Amino acid sequence: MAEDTWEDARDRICARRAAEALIVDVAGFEGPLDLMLALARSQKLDLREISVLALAEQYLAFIARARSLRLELAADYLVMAAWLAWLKSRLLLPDPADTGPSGAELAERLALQLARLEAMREAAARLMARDRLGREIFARGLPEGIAVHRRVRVSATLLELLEAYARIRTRDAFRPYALDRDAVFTMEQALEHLRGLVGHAADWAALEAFLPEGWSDGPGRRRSATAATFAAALELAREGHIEIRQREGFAPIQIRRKPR
Amino acid sequence: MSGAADDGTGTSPPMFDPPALPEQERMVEAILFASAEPLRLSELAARMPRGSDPAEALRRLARHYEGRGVRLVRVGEAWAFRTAPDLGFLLRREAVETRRLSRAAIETLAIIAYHQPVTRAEIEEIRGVSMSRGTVDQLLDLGWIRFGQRKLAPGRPVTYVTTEGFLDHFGLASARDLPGLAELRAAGLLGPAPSGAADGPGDPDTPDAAPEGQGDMFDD
Amino acid sequence: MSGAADDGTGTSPPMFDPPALPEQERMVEAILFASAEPLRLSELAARMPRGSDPAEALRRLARHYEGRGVRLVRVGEAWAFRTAPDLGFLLRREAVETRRLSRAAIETLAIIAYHQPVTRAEIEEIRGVSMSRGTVDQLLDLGWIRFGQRKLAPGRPVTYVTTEGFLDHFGLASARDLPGLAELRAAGLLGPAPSGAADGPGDPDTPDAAPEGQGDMFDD
Repeated sequence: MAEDTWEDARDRICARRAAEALIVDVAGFEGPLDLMLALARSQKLDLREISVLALAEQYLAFIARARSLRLELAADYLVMAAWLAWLKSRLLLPDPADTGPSGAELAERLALQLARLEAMREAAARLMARDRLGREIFARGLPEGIAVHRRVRVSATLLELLEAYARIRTRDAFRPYALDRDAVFTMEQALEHLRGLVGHAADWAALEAFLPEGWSDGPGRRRSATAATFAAALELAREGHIEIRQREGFAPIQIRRKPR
Repeated sequence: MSGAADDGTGTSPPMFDPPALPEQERMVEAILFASAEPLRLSELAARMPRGSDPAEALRRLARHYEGRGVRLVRVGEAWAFRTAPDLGFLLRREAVETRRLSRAAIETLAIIAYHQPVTRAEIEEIRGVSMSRGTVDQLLDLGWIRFGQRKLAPGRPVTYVTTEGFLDHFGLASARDLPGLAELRAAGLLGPAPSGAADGPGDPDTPDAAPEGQGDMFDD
Repeated sequence: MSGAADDGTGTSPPMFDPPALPEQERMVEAILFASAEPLRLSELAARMPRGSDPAEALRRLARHYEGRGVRLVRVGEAWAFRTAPDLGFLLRREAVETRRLSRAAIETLAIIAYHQPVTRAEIEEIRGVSMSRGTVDQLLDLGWIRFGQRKLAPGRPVTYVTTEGFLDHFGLASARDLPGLAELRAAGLLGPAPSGAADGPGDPDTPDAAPEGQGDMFDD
C-alpha cells in the first residue's frame, strides 16, 4: 500500500474536521432552520436547487449523531427531524391517493424558505457593511442648535411611552398580595355577627344558617363568609360559649349554645 | 374663505416678497448646517420667510456641495449635511463607539427593512426562531424601527417599519434604495411566506396566516 | 523649521506626495464639520496625510465659503464653521433646553393614548393616584393631548384625547397602532408574565438561540 501522501493526510484531516464541525454544539445554531441552512450551503450556492432529499438525510444523520453523543437536543430540532423523515417518505413513495400538497411541493417550499433566510442574512451583512453615520459618515460635530417652537423642549420617546404603559398595567401583577376587601368577610366581622346570634341557638343548627345576610350569593363571597364564620365558631368554642359537632366527614358542621 | 385681507393663517399672501433664491439657498445652508438632525422640507419652510421655496433652494444647494468634503443628503423626507464617505478614514477620531448589535438584532433589522411592514410572526417565520426579548427594544431604542399600521389579518397584529433615523444611519435616501432590493424581489424572496414548509408535522394544511391586502410599501 | 533631509520626527519628507490642494481643502472641510470643537492648525495637520498644507487649505476653504450661509471663523488659535451672523434670526439659539417628561406625565400620556377618550377619574383609577393640575397642563401645553367630547355620564366630565402632534412626535400613524399588552409582552417590553401566564418559563437573560419559546415556530 502506498504510503500516505501529503494530500491523503490532508484529506483525512479535512474529513475529520468536517465531521467534527458537524458535531458542533447544536447551541451554535439558532434553531433547526439555521442548522438546515448551514447543511444546505455545503450542497449548492443556489439554495433553490438543492436536493431536499439529501438535505433531509443530512439533517437526520446530524440529529442521530448528536443523539448518540447524548447532546441535549431542543424539542424543535426533533420536531423538524420528524417532519423531515415524513417528508422524505413522501418524496420517495408518493401516495397518489393523498390530496394534500405533494412531497415535491413541500420540498420546494422548504428550499424557498431557506433561500429567504439566506437572502436576509446577506442583506443584513450588506446593510451593516454600508458607510454608516458615526463610523464613516459624520454629522455636524458642533451643532448650533435649532430653536424649536418652545423654549423648553420636552423629550419623550415611544419606548418610554410603551414602558410607562406596561409598568402601569402590570403593576397589579407585582404588588404585594392583598385581598380584594369587598369580597372578604373578616373573622372580626364574623365573630361580632356570631356573638349576636348564638345566644338564641339553644339547639344544634348548621353553621351555614349563621352566614350573614347577602353573603350566600357568589361562590367567592360565600366561601369567605363560611371560612370566617367557621373560624369565629372555633374561637367562640375555645372561649366556652358554644359547642361544635360534625357527625362524619363532610357532614354539615353544627353549632349550639353551650348549655349551662 | 375671505379674500385678500387675511389674518395670518398660512394661506395669506406674503406681506413682503420672499428673498431672492441665492439668499434662500444661504438660509437653507445655515439652518441645515446648524442642525445635527435631518430636517424636513416643512421644518425648513417654517423657519424661512413666507413664500420661500426651500425645495428649489435645496436643489441649488445640493449642486453647490457636489464633490465637496461635506454633502447634502436626503434622508427620507428630510435633508442633512453629512461628510463625504470617502473621507471617513480621516474622521475615525470622531467616531463614537456604538453598542455592538447581536446577530439576531441585525437580522431582525434587515427583515424589517426589506419586508416592511412586517409582523412579529412573519419575522419569526423567516428566521425560524422566536424573537428574543431585547431585540425589538434595542432597535426601538436606537430609533431605527417604529410601529406601522396594524395588519389586515386575524388578530390585527402590529407591524414594524423602519424610520428616518435608520435611513440616516445607513446613508439611504429612502427604503427603496436598500441594496439588492430589486434583485430580491425579482427572485421572489420578498413575497409572502411560503406556507407549509416549516409548519411542521402538525398540520401541513394549516391555512396561511394570510398576508392578504396589506399595503406593502414597495408596491407601486 | 529644518531643511531637507531629516530623521523621521514628523517633518520627514513624505513617502508619498500629499494630496492635491482641492483634495486637502475637502479634507479640512470634512474634519472641521465633524469636529466637536474648533481645531488648531497643528491638530488639522496631525489628521491629514503627511506633507499636507492645512494653512493653505484653510485659506482656500475660507474663500469658498465667503458670502455663503456658513462661514469659516477663527476662534482664538483654532478654526470652526459657524452660520453666518446675519442669519442668526433663523436659528433662534435661545431654545433647546431638553427636559425629560416626568414619570407622572408619561404615564398619564400613555393612559390617554391607550384609553382615549378618557376622563380624569378614569386616569386616576388606572394610575391609582390623583392627577395633578400641572401634569395635564404640561401635556396640553406640549400639544400632545386636547379635550375630547364630554362623556355621557353623571356630571358630564370632560375627556382627554391625543393629538396629531402626539402621533407626529412618537412617529405613529394612528393611536390604534400602539401595541397591545400581549404584543408588548411578546416584544419583550414587559417583564415576564407574573405567573403561569401564556409565555412560559421566561428567563429574561436567556440569550437568543436558547430553547426559550421552543417550538414557537410551529405554533402560529
